[in-house]
This record gives sequence, C-alpha cells and structure tokens, in this order.
Amino acid sequence: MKKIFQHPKSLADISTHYCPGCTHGIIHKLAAETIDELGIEGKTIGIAPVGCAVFAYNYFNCDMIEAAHGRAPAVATGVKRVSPDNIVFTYQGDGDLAAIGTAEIVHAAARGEKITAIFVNNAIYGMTNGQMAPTTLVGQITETTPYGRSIENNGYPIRVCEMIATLEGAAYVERVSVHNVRNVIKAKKAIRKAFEMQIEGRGFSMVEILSTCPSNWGMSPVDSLKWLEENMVPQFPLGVYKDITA
Amino acid sequence: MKKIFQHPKSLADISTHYCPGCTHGIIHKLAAETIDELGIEGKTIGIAPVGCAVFAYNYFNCDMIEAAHGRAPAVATGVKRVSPDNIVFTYQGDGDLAAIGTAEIVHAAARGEKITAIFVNNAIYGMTNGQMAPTTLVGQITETTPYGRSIENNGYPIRVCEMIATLEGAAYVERVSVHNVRNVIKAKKAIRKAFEMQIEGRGFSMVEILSTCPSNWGMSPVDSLKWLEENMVPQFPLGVYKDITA
Amino acid sequence: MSRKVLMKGNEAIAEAALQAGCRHYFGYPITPQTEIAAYMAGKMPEVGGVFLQAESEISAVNMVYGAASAGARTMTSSSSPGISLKQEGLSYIAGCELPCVIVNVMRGGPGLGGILPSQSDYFQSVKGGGHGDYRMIVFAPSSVQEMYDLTYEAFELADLYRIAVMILADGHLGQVMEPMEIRVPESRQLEPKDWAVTGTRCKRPHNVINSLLIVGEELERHNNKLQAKYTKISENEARYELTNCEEADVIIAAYGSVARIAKEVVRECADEGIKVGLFRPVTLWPFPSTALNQLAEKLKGLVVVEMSAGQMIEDVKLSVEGKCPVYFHGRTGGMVPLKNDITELVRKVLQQRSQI
Amino acid sequence: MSRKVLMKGNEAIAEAALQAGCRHYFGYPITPQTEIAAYMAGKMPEVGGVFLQAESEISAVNMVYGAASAGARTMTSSSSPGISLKQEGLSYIAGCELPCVIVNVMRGGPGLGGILPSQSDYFQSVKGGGHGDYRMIVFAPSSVQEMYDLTYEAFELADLYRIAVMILADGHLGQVMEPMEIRVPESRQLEPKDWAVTGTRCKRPHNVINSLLIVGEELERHNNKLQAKYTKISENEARYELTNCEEADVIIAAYGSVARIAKEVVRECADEGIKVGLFRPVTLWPFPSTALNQLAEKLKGLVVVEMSAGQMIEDVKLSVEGKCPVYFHGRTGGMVPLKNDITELVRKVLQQRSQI
Amino acid sequence: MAKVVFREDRCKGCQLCIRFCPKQIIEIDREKINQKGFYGVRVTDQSKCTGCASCAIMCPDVAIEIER
Amino acid sequence: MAKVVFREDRCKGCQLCIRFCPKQIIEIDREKINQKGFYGVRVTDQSKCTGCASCAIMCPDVAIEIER
Amino acid sequence: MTCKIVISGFGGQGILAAGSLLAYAAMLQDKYVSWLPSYGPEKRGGTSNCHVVISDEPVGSPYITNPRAAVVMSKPAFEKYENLLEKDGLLIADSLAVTGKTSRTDIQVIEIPATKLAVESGVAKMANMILIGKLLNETGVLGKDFVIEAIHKVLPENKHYLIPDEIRTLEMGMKHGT
Amino acid sequence: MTCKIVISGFGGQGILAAGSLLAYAAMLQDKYVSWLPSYGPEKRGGTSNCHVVISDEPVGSPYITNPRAAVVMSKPAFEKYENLLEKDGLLIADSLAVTGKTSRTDIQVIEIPATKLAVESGVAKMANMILIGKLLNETGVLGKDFVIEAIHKVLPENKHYLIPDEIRTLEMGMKHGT
Ligand SMILES: Cc1ncc(C[n+]2csc(CCOP(=O)(O)OP(=O)(O)O)c2C)c(N)n1
Ligand SMILES: Cc1ncc(C[n+]2csc(CCOP(=O)(O)OP(=O)(O)O)c2C)c(N)n1
Ligand code: SF4
Ligand code: SF4
Ligand code: SF4
Ligand code: SF4
Ligand code: SF4
Ligand code: SF4
Ligand SMILES: [Mg+2]
Ligand SMILES: [Mg+2]
Repeated sequence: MKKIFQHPKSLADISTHYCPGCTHGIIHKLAAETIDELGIEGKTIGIAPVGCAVFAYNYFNCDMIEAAHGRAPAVATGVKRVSPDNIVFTYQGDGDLAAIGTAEIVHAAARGEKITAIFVNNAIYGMTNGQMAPTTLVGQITETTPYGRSIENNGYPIRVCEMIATLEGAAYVERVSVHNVRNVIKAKKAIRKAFEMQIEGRGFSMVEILSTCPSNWGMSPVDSLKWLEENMVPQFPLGVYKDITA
Repeated sequence: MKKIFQHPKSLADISTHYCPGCTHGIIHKLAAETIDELGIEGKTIGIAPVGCAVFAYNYFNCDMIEAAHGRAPAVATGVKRVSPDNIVFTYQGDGDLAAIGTAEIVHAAARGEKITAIFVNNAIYGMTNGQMAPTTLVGQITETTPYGRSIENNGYPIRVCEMIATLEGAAYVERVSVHNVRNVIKAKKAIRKAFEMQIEGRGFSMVEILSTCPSNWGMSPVDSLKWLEENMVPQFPLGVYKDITA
Repeated sequence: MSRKVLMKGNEAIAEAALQAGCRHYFGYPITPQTEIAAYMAGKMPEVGGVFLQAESEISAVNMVYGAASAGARTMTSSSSPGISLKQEGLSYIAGCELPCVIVNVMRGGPGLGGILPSQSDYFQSVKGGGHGDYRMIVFAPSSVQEMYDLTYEAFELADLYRIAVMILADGHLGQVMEPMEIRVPESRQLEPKDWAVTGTRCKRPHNVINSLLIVGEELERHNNKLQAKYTKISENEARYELTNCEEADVIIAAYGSVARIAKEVVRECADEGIKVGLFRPVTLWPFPSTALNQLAEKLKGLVVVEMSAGQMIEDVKLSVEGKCPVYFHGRTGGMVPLKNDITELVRKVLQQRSQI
Repeated sequence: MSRKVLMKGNEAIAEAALQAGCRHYFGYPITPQTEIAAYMAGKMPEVGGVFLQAESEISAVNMVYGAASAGARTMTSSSSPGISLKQEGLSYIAGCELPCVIVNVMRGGPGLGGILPSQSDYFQSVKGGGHGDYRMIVFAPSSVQEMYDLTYEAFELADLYRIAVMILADGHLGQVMEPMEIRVPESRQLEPKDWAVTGTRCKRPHNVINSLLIVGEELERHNNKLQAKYTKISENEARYELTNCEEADVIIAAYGSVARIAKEVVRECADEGIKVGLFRPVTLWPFPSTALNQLAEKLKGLVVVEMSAGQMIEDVKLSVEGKCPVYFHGRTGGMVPLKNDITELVRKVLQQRSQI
Repeated sequence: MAKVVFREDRCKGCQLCIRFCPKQIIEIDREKINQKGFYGVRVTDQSKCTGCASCAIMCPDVAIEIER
Repeated sequence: MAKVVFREDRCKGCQLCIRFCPKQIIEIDREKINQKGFYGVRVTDQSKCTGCASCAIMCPDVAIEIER
Repeated sequence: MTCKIVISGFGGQGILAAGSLLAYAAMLQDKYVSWLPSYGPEKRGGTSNCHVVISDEPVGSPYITNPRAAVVMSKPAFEKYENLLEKDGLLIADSLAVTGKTSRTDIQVIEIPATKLAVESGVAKMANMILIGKLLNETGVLGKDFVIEAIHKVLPENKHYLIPDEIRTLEMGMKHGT
Repeated sequence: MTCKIVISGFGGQGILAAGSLLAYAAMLQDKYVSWLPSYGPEKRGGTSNCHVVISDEPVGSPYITNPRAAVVMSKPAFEKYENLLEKDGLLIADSLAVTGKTSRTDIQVIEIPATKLAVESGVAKMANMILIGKLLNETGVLGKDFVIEAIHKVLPENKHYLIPDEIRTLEMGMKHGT
C-alpha cells in the first residue's frame, strides 16, 4: 500500500495550538503542500502575523519571521528586496491585513511587490477572543459589537479582494473558501497559482481564504462551516478578481 | 456696479504661503465658496493635513484642527462622533491621504463616516521639496526617483477613487481637475455635492482634485496646467466613481 | 451609592470613565485590556455615548485627538505594543494641550513579548516615548478600587490642566476582580473649554487646534508655556502612599501590583520586628521626589522592586541624590517578584551598607 | 583616499552607509533629513542596491526589520515625528536582536512642532520610546566628519552586538556642509549571520526571527540575555571627548551641535584664564557615566547645555551621584544656545556654589 | 480498499472528518480521551472506505493519513 | 463692460489669469514689483472685458475681483 | 487570616465560575478578596485556572505562587499544584485528576469522585460545586450562607432554575466523606 | 582667525551657490569651514540665506547669530543683518537692497549696484559674484586663486562655459570702488 495522503514535509510534525476544527489548520496544510509540490521549501521565507497564526513560525519548516501586527507585507518587502530569488509569503488574518495593516497590504500590492499574501478571513479577531474585524458581517455579534455590527456605528465589511484588485501592481487576486472538500481543493489551486505568479516574477499575489473561528463564533466546527457558507460566501463572493495572465 | 466675483467669506483675507500659480489656492477658494453657499461656516470644522496645505488652519475661517500626517480622517471621525450635527471635512495631499494615511482613509470610507475628504493629488510631495508620491506617474522624475519612477522598483501610481469606490460606506466619490475654467467649475460642483452628501447624512464623500506643483515639477504655472492635462488626466480619469444617490 | 461590587480592574477603569462623563471611547483590541473595550461596547449605547473600534491604535489615538479637540471627555486604552504606536499621537496631544485619558495595561516586552503583566513601559510613559519635551500625568493604581478612583480623577486633572493623563497598570491589575465601590467624588470647578472646535456658530473667531509653530521663537515660547505648566503640576499633583515609613531603616519603593507584594513583605517584616517601610508612588509623573528625598535622609538603603529590568530606579536615584544607597530587585517577562526574594534583599541591606 | 570633500551632514551619513556596505535603505520623506534619501536614491542603483521609499515611517522600519532579518546591512532615517512612529518597530528589532542603523535628525517638538534643529528626543532615544526593557546604542555626532565616521561605526557595532544603533543628530548637523574625508576603517572580524532567514536550502533547520515568548520564564530568560548584552556594551562602548578638563573648575556637558558652541565657550574662557572644560558624550547610550563621575569629584559644578528643556541632564545627574552641583541651560523650538548665555552661567557657577 | 489511519495524539475531536466522509464510516470514539482531553475518532467499517481522502482533506490537524 | 480689479498685494505673478482670459487683455506689469518680490498684472483694455470671470476663477490667490 | 486558593482544570469545567463564586461570597461576608484568572499561555490549550485570595486584611498580591489550598480537576493541574502547595497545604482533587499518590508528606490530599458523582446526579457540569463544597467544609474559609447568597447573585436571572442543583451539589461536597 | 559670513537675499539670486563657493575655496585653502543653509521658516516666502564660517581652528557653531560680514541682496536681508552684525561688522549690499542709511555707527556699509552692473554686463544672474568679489577684497578672508579654483570645481561640466563670466564678475567686484 502507498500513502496517498500524508503530512506535508514543509509542515512541522507537531500538534498546533489551534482550537478544534479551526480551519487555520487546513490552510496551513494547503500552504505547506504547495511549498512541497513546488519544491521551494529551501528558498521560501514565511512571515507570520500577529493573530491566531502567530505561531506559524513554529509550524512551517521553512525560514520564518514573526512580524508586528499588520506589518507582514512591509517585512516581506524587506526580505524580498534583499533576496529576490527567494520566495516570500505572508500569512495574515483579517485584523492583521485589513485593519491595522491596510496601508502595508495596499502599498505592497501597488508596488507590485513580488510576494504572496495568504489572507485568512474569519470575520473576527480570533487571537484576542472575538472582537469585530473589518470583515465582520453586518449584524454579527462579537465582543465589541454585543448588539451586532451596526452600519450606523461600524459601517460595512471590507471586501479586500475587490479593493486590492483595483491596484495595477496586483498580478493575481482570488477569493476562495474551505467550507467543503471541493472548495478546499480549489483553495489549494489558488494558493499554488499565487506562488507560481511570484516565482514567475509577475507581481503581487494574494489569496483570500474564508475561514472559521468556532471558538469565537460560539459554534461547533461543523456548524461553523455551514455558517461560513451561508453567511460569508454571499458577502464575500468567491472567484478570481485579478489575473494578469488570464 | 455689483461685485460678481469676490473673496469668499470663509476664506481668511490674507496672503497664502503657496507658491505662485499653485492650484492649492484655487481649491481653497472652491471649498470656501462652497461653505459660504451652503451657509455652514458656523458649523463647519476643517482638518488640515501635513503637507503644503498644513497652514489651511490659517486660511479657512471656520474652526480648524491640524492633524498628524495622514491621520486627518481619524481626527475627523473623532470630531464628527462628538458633534454629529457639525460638518467635518479633511483637506489632504496625496502623500498624506494615499501613502501614510491609507488605512485611515480606507476605514473612514468603509465605516461610511459622515465626513468629506478633499483630496489634492499633485503627484508629488510638495511640502518636503518634491519626493515621489503614491500618485507619481511612471517615469516622472522626483527627488527620490531621480531616474524616473520605475515600475520595477516603485510599482504603479494608485488610483485612489477607484479603490475607495469599492467600499460600501463611500456614498460619493468623484475625481475632478482644475486645469482650466470649465474643470474648475466642475470641481466646485463636485465639492458642493460632496458636502451635501454629508449634510444629508448619506455617508463618506470624497473629491479627488488633480492639482499642480509648479515648484517641484520645475515648470511654470501655465505649463504645469498643461502637463497636468496631458499626463495626469489620462492616468487618473475624471468622473464620478460612486454616487449612491444616482 | 456606596454598595460594593465585584469588578475586574479593566472594567473598573471603564466604569469610572463612564461615571466621569466620558462618552467617547476609541480603541483597538489587545490583551490584557480587551475587557475595557468590551465593557464600553456594552454600555456606551445605553448612555448615548460612542464606542468605536478603530482600525488601529494609531487611528484610535487620533480619534481621541479629534474628540478631545471637539471638547469631549475621551479615552483610549491599549497595552504595550499598541501604546508604542500611539507615541506620535501623544506628542501631538501634548503639543496641542488636549485633555484626554490614555490607559496602558502593560505586558511583557520588548517586541511582541508576552501577555503576562509587566512594568517595563515606565520610561516610555514617564520620560516620553514620543518626540519633543512633553509630559503626561501618569497614575499607577494598585487595586481595582484605585483603577476606578484614579481613572475618575484622571479625567478631572486632564481637563484642569489640559493634559493627557495616563493610567499605567499591568496585566494583573487589569485582570483581577476585587470588591470596589462605584463612587462619584465632588466635581471640581473647571473652566469651560472655549478653545474647543465646536463650530464658531458665526459668533466667535475660529478656534484652531495646532502644534505647528514654524518660527523658532514662537515654538520656544510655546515650550516655555508647557514647561511652566509641568512645573505647576509637579508642585501640586505628586501623590504617594507610605506604609511603616516613620521608623524604617529600609524602605521599599514599588508601584502598582508590585507594591502590594511589597506591602505583604512590609507587614511580615513588622511581625518579625524588622523596620521596613513602603514608599508607593501613586503618580509616576510627577514623581514624588521631594517626599522620597526627605525619607532617604535616615535610611540604610532604598530597595526598588519592579517588574522590569530597572526603570523607576532612575527616578528614585534622582530623588534621593545619593543620600542613601539604592538597591534593585526586578523580574521581567511576566514573572512576579517573590516575597522571599524581596525580604532577602532587605535583610542584606540591613546587614551591610555597601553596594550589593 | 584621504582627499577632502565638501558634504552636507545628511549626505555624509548616506555616503558612510554606502561605504559600510549598506545596500538596503528604506525611508519616508521628512525635513530636515530628506537629503539622505535623495542621496541614496541617486547612488543605490549605481551600486546595485535598493533605495525604497516606503508608504510610511512604520512601513520603513518594518522593511528594515525584514531586510535585517534576511542578513543585510540596512538603514532607515527620519526626523522626530517620524521616529515616534517607529517605536513599536524599534522594540521589535530589539526583541529580535536585529542589527540595523536608525538615523534621527531631530527637529523641534512636541507634535508637528517645527523643522528647526533640536535635541528633545534624547529621552526617546536613550531611555526607550518603545515598550519593554531594551536599549539602542545611540551615537551623537557633532561634525560632518563624525556623521560619516560614526555612521560607518554604527553598522559595525550593530553587527557585532546584534543591536540597533541610532545616529542622533539635529537639523544643523544634517544641513551643514563641511570638508570631510571619505575613509574606510579597518574592518572588524564579525561572525557570520547564521541566524538570518536566507532560505534553509534544505541544509539546516529553519531559522526563526521572533520576539514572542509566551511563557513567562522564557521571556524573562530572554530579557536576562538582552540585559547581559547591554551590560557588556555599557562596559565596552561608552565614548566621549574631553576638552580642557584636566584643570577645570567647571565642566560643560553638551553633545552634538551644541557641544561645538560649548567648545567655543571653552576656548574663549581659556583665553580669559577661566578654567572651563567640555565633556562631550559621543555615545548617549551607553552614557559615559564612569568618566563623568570621576571628573565630577573636583568640580565646582557641571553645566549641562541642551537644545531641550532638560533631558540629558538626568543622565549627568545619575552619573555624578551628587558629587557636584549640576546646572542647566536649555533652548527649545529650534533656538540655539548662545555663547554669552553659557559663559554667563559658567561665571555664576564659579562665583557661588549654591544652586542657581 | 483503502486504509485510514488516525494519529490519535493529533486529533482534537472536531468531527469535520465525520461530517465530510461520503461513506459515513467515521464516528467518535468515546472510549478514549487523548492527552489533550479530546475524544478521538475511529472508522466503523474500514472495508467501506474508498480512499477518497475527504476526511484527510478536511482535517485541520493533519491527523489522518490514508494508504491505498 | 465689466471692471476687473487686481489686488496687487496678493498677486504672485503666476500668469494664470493671462493664460485664461479669453479676450487676452491681461498682461504682466513690469513696472511694479510688489512687497513679495513679484511682478503684478494689469488689464490693457478694460473696455474689452466681458466680465466672464475666467481670470478670477483661475487665480489661485483670489487676487482678482470683478464688478459689473 | 489569609487564605490563598487556586482552582484549576480544563476549560468548560466551571473553574472560573467556581472561583468567582468564592470571591462574591467573600465580599458578602465583608472579607477582602481578589480573584485572578489565568490569562497567560495556559489559556489556549484548554487549561483554565484562577487564584482566589480571601483575607481579613487588604489583599497583597492577587497572584499566588504557593497556594494554601488547591482544587484541581485535571491531571496537569494535579501535578502542578501538588508541587506548588505550601507546607500543610490542602489539595482537593477530582478522582479523574489524580495521577498517583503524592510524594509529599507535608500536604493533605483529598480525593473526591466529583465528576462521577455529578454525572450520577444528572448535573454533569456541577462537579466543580462538589469540590467547592468540600473546600468550604475543610477550610471553613467562608460561611455556607454567604456562598448560597452568592450563588443567587452570580447566576443571571435566566439561570436561576439551576440554583437548587447548585446548592444540592455544594452540600454534597460539604458532606462528602464526613 | 575666524570669519563669520552671512549671505542673504531672495531665492534665485544665487545666494546658496555663492556661499558654497566660499566654502569650497576655503577647503582648498586648507581652512576649517562650514556652510549652513537656512532651511527654516524663511525658506518658503522666497527668502534664501546661508551662513559660512571660515576659520583657522575647527568651526564651533555653524549657525551664526551675529555675523562679522553680511552680503545682502534684498531689502528684508538688509534690514535684518544691519541689526545683527557684530561690532565693526561689514555689510555689503546690492543697491537694490538698501532701504536707507543705517543708524548704526559701529558697522561699515558698502553699497554696490551689483544687479545693475551685472545686467549691464549681460550676466544678470551673476550679481552675487560681484558682491562676493567685494567681500574677498575687503576681508581678505580667502585667496582669489582658491576662489577661482573653486569655481572650476563647483560648476558641473555642462556649466563650464560660464567660468569666464564668473571670474570676470568676481573681479569686477574686487576692483569696484578701488
Ligand atoms: C500593535 C498591536 N495591536 C494589537 C495587538 C493584539 N492583537 C493580537 S492578534 C490581534 C487580531 C487578530 O485577529 P486576526 O488578524 O483577524 O487574526 P485571527 O486571530 O482571527 O486569525 C490583535 C488585535 C497586538 N499584538 N499588537
Ligand atoms: C509623520 C510624518 N512623516 C513625514 C512628515 C514630513 N512631511 C511633511 S509634508 C509631507 C508630504 C506632503 O506631501 P502631500 O501630502 O502630497 O502634500 P503636498 O505638499 O504635495 O500638498 C511629508 C512627508 C511629517 N511631517 N510627519
Ligand atoms: S480562536 Fe478562532 S481563529 Fe483562533 S485558533 Fe481558535 S478557532 Fe481558530
Ligand atoms: S511646493 Fe508645490 S504644492 Fe507646495 S505650495 Fe509650492 S507649488 Fe504648491
Ligand atoms: S477516505 Fe473517504 S471514505 Fe475513507 S474514511 Fe476518509 S472520507 Fe471516508
Ligand atoms: S478532522 Fe481530524 S482532528 Fe477533527 S476529528 Fe477528524 S481526525 Fe480528529
Ligand atoms: S473677466 Fe474675463 S474678459 Fe475680463 S479680464 Fe477676466 S478673463 Fe478677461
Ligand atoms: S492669476 Fe492671480 S496671482 Fe496669478 S498673476 Fe493673475 S492676478 Fe496674479
Ligand atoms: Mg481574524
Ligand atoms: Mg502632494
């Protein structure tokens, strides 16, 4: 018998700190598999965010940097400019990338910085126990929107792919999800494509991945995936928003 | 004989520090005329940026705040939340709004903050003597792009209206220019409309105004207007990018 | 009114702000102070106030800058890395003399560090982490009741002097729950904020909030004015608490949650007949230098205990002017000074006067 | 190699960085240091390096964080408000022990302040404007030649100790043009940066650059290691310059461009037979405390002169431990201390030993 | 027939594998609590397993390996 | 006929009014340098002025007033 | 008198609630009291614990290095606090948590099959109350009436139907083994 | 010997260039020298000025409070430095800049119609050189040869055709009135 599914080489063979059923784990696996498949483990440098994925530096077997909250794209820029032949990716949550790190991601994209951003949108601040994120849905209850996110006070969730796609330096921008097997497979393809764009030197690439936070959503992992599909997908339509090779 | 053109009341009757022919002056005049016409001088609060318009706090006769570089939209938010009945506007350059202040403008727009941003895009950092701005054209020579802005090193100019228009909280977004009489008149209309949107409580409004910097472009004021028309307008197409009342 | 309630330190801060009339809170989540925002998010709508989660700490402090400019009682809170991001804003607030309250519930650093309690932002708070010559009043509460009382007082002093007041607490004070009283002190007679940007209503010349003074002479004049204000505050507002200091041979200097550990030491030493006192600064700026200087006269030594590598110790040394030796015990990274270690150091000091 | 050239201080810094092998500069424009970026923008493409104008000071310092993590000699520069924005980043850099050079060409504060020269960011630079217990080596050049020499040395020490080194200059030093020599000192034997993230090439375990240590014990251990390093640097790297100090009755303590004014005073006093010396710290951290302490012994007084409301004076006082009285003369807002005012204060000190 | 192997020490009992197994052959194993305090899962009828890997694809903790 | 009045002390000699006057009746006045060191402008033939205000609209320094 | 108590186990076992119940009761009884939850690295990973100091004088450090009493509901907690207890300390452990016989001779260990008893009583989630009952009984640190009053205060209205069970399990613990 | 010179006027008059020419020459002559441009509030608004200190010892402050000599090319500059000059100071002024007779008796004022002369000579932009020539002649602070060498070094290749005019105007100034 042959192993047809096993632990990716680029992922450390240790237990993660993620909550049960948190799809951060799936996304880690996809990124690691991609690195394995492209054979770039030895020249990949990952930038971990501040957020639940902060410990990503322990999980990916490639060289890693832990960046200040929101600054991963700037840190990645510094790295990439020093070693243009290396492959540099950031792994960021929605608070990290779309709130405090807005300027950094917008300008990395505008510059056409040859890096790849893996953007995990779970509509909440997971790490700090569930406050509103820029991507929190209208009406969604969080620690800082105890009566539900209100348009009047908090405005609208940001659709990051749509925004980043307006920038000329963005070569590839896609939104995917991991709420079922089919979508996980699609997500993997998108991540791979984003890395390939970087390898080909085409510019900035980003994959936004809709993800769950069972702990702070207050749902079981299974229900969380359902909630994602029913509530997040309509607000954040899946698809390719930019592909300069298309 | 009747005065058919005179100094607007909301503009202090003093000489400005702007360089000869700098269109910041025209834009000040338009904003002041709008305030006069809407009769809101007594309840308007303006936020000056850090940039050549820093002294705007001396020029507008309404209450004024000088904000830290790029933070005018956050400051405006603070003011507006305290006094929702007042009319709050920011006046910002391209360095201020589209570089260091990217996160602040994006989130003010996303929140649908009921403020008006007057965004003066002169494709350069005027105040600090002519460095590259996020809106500097490809190939344009500045102090920090002595060989011309290169896509490889600096990426592409940001089209701010296009980007902000993707945000649901933005009620009105238009790009205008002041390179001739017809456009100045149009610019005035846009500014007025933006203020009206705020008065009606519809959300965030922004007018991007293409402007000149004769001193740092190294051209006469007249040539500058021509350069603007021929080079900036194609890169930054004029028009309404968002109008929720349309 | 004086019934006791059980509250977390973070919640006590939020409740005090509400009681003091703060209706505009701007913040960005960070452990270990998220309860402040959570409390505000729940209560503000009830009292017609505004709770707004900003897109970053920088935006939050600039929203405070705006709200304070408009004359409101306003507050932001964060923890160490977030406070570092606010430094430019705090310098602007100082330059414009805007009253507001800033809360720092300190955690271990440097960098991302950890989320356990710490006191290693003393320098930043007290000396000025931002640029330029400026000061904030810095309160160092050491119980939930003080989290409440000093926050209330912070709003008062902020308005009285047109200055930013910082509540400098640590993770333990933020997280601990203790009985406390929600009380409203007598209000001070405060001047109307006629400098605020509230709209001229065409009835007065326009007000301007600004810190740019491009002519050297003018900026110096402005700085002199600020310095005069700081001198006045130094003279009037230094606060501290003394325990068993009258007869003490050694005094422990400690603030915040560490002062509570020190107080236990003092109590236990008293039981053993060892004469140890506690000097607890309640204001870190202005630092109660004069009081400490007077105490130093007759001491065998001062023992400074901090959850840092040694920061307040500089102000202690500056205060005592060499009148007695100063010793240090510090823990970092979220570790808490142990009673035994402090007692041991005190014993050593009592035995030998030479530098340890 | 040793022909003199006329250069602005800002350009000298940039040239020194290039000579020291810095090939990655990240910055954001601000007066009065824009010439550094302009120089880099012109030269970097010629030497195959990267000049990148970041979208903000925060991004710039985080690009430096990235470039230093990748093992490059890298630098950023700014002026006061911009440096305030870098405080979180500097704390991270300290936490991760990343070597890099940060330039602050100070201007008047607080807030937007002005663009004239100032020395009011001393506290921020020396005590730590960011959160947590950390230090940077802080060089205070006082001539264009020193802008060059100390910048070169900054890159060396940064690598030697894995630490951020700050060049703390002021607007005058940045703008002034003086003859100077472009020289390359003998290079130190430096260890390879085998901690850097250069890609594992599948030949070594992965490297991690990180400042998060979530377990208290580990973060304390890390802090202890940092403190040990700081102690070592304090012992080895304190630098200063003495002028006429041997016989002096009064010593002026001043740094940077102010030290040059003070030196004129010292010279003129010598002509008049007044025994005045100059103590000029070249490193502000580590502050040359031991040297100053020894000098203090036989003095009638120390006169501290700063372009601030009084910041370095604290380190002077901490150094002299009450051995002699310490006096202060400060100007702010871009105003420059005048020779006459300094001389007058010196005379007063000579006349009466009591506090002025 | 394929073989599904659960790495007990890694499993957090999230049940995503159960939800996504098209053959519905995975169930909670209430008999074992692992070191972390979670119930593990087990296959009820290995012979029904098609080796489709749905379970492994959805497992956030890479606790499933499949052989065929 | 309209009357164009230049506020000399405000004029910075940028020549935008000259460029945009459809009647081309504005010219530089080389005889006067104002306090700021700039040459002012003047109307060559007031009678030709239509009061279209183009000059005033384009003047960045609000140095032009028009009566009609 | 000062009593330093640690309650420790997994998330979901009612650790923090048990601690705050004690704190509330202490306040009602006019004691000085502090309650400090762990919010450190232990939080993720499922561990939950809190420190409760009850005293007749103002509470010094709310952080407890060496507790006088520890209530433990998980094996890691048992092992940790078995070590940290001060001399003559009291360890009250759910049987499920006990990993073996303690090697310390200077502490007292009381084992109660609290989870089992709670499950058997149809109130699986109230094992914590059984252990707290035992703690009260052994230490006498707080009066039962105050604890019962505290239960009423601490529970939100919509949970008041649980009160009888809470009291019943508390009493079960108090009586257990006596 | 230390000579503190200020050159001041409007932007576009070659103020900074004149100053750096002196600085360069001083360097060639192995003097200590500093050149400090104004970059303060004066910059906008058209004012331009620079401070040049030439000395036999290391330069103290490059910022000059009271100059020994001032070359002024605008009225505001005349009025400012007429006041600030040190005792026995020298004020060299373009006639266009002179606002009236100085009230100070302890300074020497030399007026030259430099702009006029330069325009007449067809080199309107070189009025600055005429004044510098006068300064050199009056103060002897630097050797003419060094200044001429400096002209060659300071001008970029593509401006070298201007050298003869530069030297000519410099000499005009040196000889003027003598
Ligand atoms: C400067 C700064 N601000 C705030 C924080 C606190 N903080 C840690 S993680 C986080 C947000 C995490 O949310 P997100 O980026 O969405 O990631 P998730 O945990 O949801 O994956 C915040 C605000 C911090 N560490 N540093
Ligand atoms: C935090 C900070 N960074 C940088 C500066 C310096 N600075 C002043 S104005 C300016 C940019 C001005 O450009 P822009 O916003 O385009 O306005 P303009 O002058 O072109 O109208 C900069 C970078 C500053 N004052 N503060
Ligand atoms: S808190 Fe949410 S995002 Fe974070 S690990 Fe848990 S489930 Fe995942
Ligand atoms: S520098 Fe440019 S933008 Fe600024 S006032 Fe002058 S012309 Fe206008
Ligand atoms: S491989 Fe497919 S059939 Fe087999 S257990 Fe997994 S999901 Fe079920
Ligand atoms: S998906 Fe993985 S972690 Fe979740 S229950 Fe199945 S095997 Fe366990
Ligand atoms: S009003 Fe019209 S016609 Fe008259 S001067 Fe102005 S531009 Fe010319
Ligand atoms: S447009 Fe205005 S400032 Fe310009 S030349 Fe005409 S009147 Fe003067
Ligand atoms: Mg998130
Ligand atoms: Mg601009």
